[in-house]
Amino acid sequence: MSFEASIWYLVALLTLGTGAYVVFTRNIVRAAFALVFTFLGVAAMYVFLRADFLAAAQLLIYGGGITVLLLFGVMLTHRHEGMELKLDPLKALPAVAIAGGFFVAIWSAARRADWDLVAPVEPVGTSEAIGSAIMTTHLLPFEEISVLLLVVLIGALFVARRSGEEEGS
Amino acid sequence: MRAYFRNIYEGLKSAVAGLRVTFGYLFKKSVTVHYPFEEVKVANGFRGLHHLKVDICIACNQCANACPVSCIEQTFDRIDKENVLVSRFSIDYNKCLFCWYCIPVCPTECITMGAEYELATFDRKSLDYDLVARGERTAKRNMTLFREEFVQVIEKVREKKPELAEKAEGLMGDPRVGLCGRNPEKDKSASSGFVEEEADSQASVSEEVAP
Amino acid sequence: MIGLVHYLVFAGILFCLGLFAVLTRRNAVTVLMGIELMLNAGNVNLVAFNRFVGSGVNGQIFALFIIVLAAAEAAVALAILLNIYRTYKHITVDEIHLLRG
Amino acid sequence: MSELAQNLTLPGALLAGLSPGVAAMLVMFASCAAVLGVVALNGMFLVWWERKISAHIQSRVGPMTTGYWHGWLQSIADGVKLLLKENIIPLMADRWLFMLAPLVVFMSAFMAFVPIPWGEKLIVADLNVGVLYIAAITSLSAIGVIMAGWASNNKWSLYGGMRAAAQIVSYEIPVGLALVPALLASSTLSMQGIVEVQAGGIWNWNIFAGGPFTIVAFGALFLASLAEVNRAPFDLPEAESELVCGFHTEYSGMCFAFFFLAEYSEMFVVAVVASVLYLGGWHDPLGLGILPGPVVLMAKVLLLVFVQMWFRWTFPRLRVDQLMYLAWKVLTPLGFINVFGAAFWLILV
Repeated sequence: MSFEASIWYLVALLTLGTGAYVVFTRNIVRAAFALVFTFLGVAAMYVFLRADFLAAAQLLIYGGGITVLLLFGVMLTHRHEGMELKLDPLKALPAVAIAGGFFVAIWSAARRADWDLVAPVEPVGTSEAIGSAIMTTHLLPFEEISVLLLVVLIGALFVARRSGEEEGS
Repeated sequence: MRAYFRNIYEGLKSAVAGLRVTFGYLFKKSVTVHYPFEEVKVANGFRGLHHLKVDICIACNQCANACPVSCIEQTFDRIDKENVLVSRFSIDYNKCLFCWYCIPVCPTECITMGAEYELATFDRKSLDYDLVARGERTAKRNMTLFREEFVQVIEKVREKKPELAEKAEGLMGDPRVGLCGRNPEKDKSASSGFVEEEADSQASVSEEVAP
Repeated sequence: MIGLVHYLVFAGILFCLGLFAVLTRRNAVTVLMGIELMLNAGNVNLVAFNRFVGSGVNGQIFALFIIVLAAAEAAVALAILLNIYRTYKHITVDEIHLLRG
Repeated sequence: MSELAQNLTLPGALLAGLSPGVAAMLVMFASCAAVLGVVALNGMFLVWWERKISAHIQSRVGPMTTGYWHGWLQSIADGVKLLLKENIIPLMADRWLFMLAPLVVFMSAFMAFVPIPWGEKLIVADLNVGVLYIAAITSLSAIGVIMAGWASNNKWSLYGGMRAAAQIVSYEIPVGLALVPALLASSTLSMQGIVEVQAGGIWNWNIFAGGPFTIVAFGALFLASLAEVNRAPFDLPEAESELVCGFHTEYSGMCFAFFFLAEYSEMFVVAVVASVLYLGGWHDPLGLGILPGPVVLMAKVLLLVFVQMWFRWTFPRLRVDQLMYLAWKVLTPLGFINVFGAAFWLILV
């Protein structure tokens, strides 16, 4: 096994392990913290896939942004009851069946399919290519996403504010 | 809108003013001294530890009466009609608040306040000073406790500032100073050397700590 | 050598973990976490296909858009959750079935 | 990952006889050790320096005894003390998260040192997205801070952690906007590339590339990054007068030392980012190239760090609402103006 492959397996194991911890732990705050490491592992996957810009974006948005948001969500919505999570055994069995079946389907498909593989090229950095693609071929979705973000910003602020503040200052 | 820009302008202006002030202080001479190595000059009229001129004390007990916290105790033997021998004049510095009330009431002006201010000890009992016999015991004991540290400190300073080290070494023998005793008049033997007296003073320590 | 199938299996496991969380968890924030896991798995797939099958950076741009959308989705979802919490004092998804504010 | 430590100079003879995998691993460990050494030395030096500066601003002398000259070994003595101290974990704390939090904070500070260009060939890894990487990695410290605040099971710590998270997340926007003018001027995200663009004297530095806009952007970057690393006057997460010590109230011994080291490393990193993006990195002001790169970079960085410390010992702490006002109503609009202004300036002038 080459050096990179062994590192890959290590990262994959860590990512999936923390991901499983997110899913199976009973402590919701720990789940949120474990999610950070899952996101970091996925960012490392992007590094392995030579998508460096995407890895940095993943770190910035998921690691620094979304998890902080989730933690705020956890801490703002768990004042009265505890941080314990309950797992419903009645629901767990069908869920295991569904998720397991889905995984087997994905796995067999991934094994059997005849992928039209091309030899991976080593890019010298994807940020320039991504930048020019966003500004040319993908300009419309880019603009739409920026409008969407603005709408989301205002909408989230509107939804999340306390109802008492409508009349007040 | 105007207030907004005015606010920013004021903020920047005051920030620059503040930065200028602190930058000026950066190069001014420091006002603190390097305490264990440099002596702090006390102000005129500083209320430090008391001094007692035993030979003129008449044991009238007025200072003890004036004391708001009752920290003064006197014991004396009457020799004849005119003379008393003050055998013990104790001030408990656990209680004393350095209010100076004992000084003006003294009819013979035998009690005054000096410039010594280093009171820290390891044992609260040693703060109960006997002004008559003060000095010898405390001096020797504290010296044994602190001597090693003191010597180390001096050795460290010697490399850099020999004159300071020499001064400190001179002071080390002086019972008035620093970590040692407080009586300038008494006990010249304490300044002669420490090694010979170590065993002796060790004994006095254990004796004193035992209730 | 790590190939495409490795990434696909990795993403599949991650996706199924997320799916399991969405199906079993009753706490809304945890459901959100499961959704984030699934979106990440999808992103890994897109980028892996971009490297091993396609060319250019189209897959990465899709993944980038998904990341941005996930951020937007998380913000809105948490705002809604906060509002729900103020109304119901809990965020158990099974018991929120009344459409009144 | 594979390009990590490509440019790190290691004896070639050491690597010649080894297989590529082992060699890559060795190089990786060596560069990690080098970065760790830089982080530790830098932290110790900055702690001593801050103590001396604060002392002189307040007309004191600061540490004087340890070491022979102005107590310069004081940090080592403190470090040894912290290493030997007992590491106390509160009874009701979440043990695992409590132990993990300082590591997360320290790792985020430590990993930010990787793409710092010290000289022409002296860089651990010249990442293509260096600036973005540093911005992303430093924002991860928010996670560690919340983790510390929550795991301590102490209300002051939790307040500190939440404040830190809110502060770091809001100040990421002004910081990002203040980075953009320099990136526009140098049209690359790689730290080394940005430095190379600014070769040849002070007039080629990015701070003058966009006229007034880049100068203002530099100031905004400095202020906003001060807030992002929780330094005074924006040190609300550890406000001593309100929150005891904020998120690291319950920490002692080596765990506390990690927070301490991380704070000083982050100060250093933001100063490096400012000097690489706007002040020409390892190029000297006259463009002579006589001085070695690390010396020039260190001079610039230490100047900026000095200004940070000077700020800390000059200004009182802001209130939370003032902090948010500054971020959202002053620095963010200013950032947009700077981005557009610098873009037009670069096209037209």
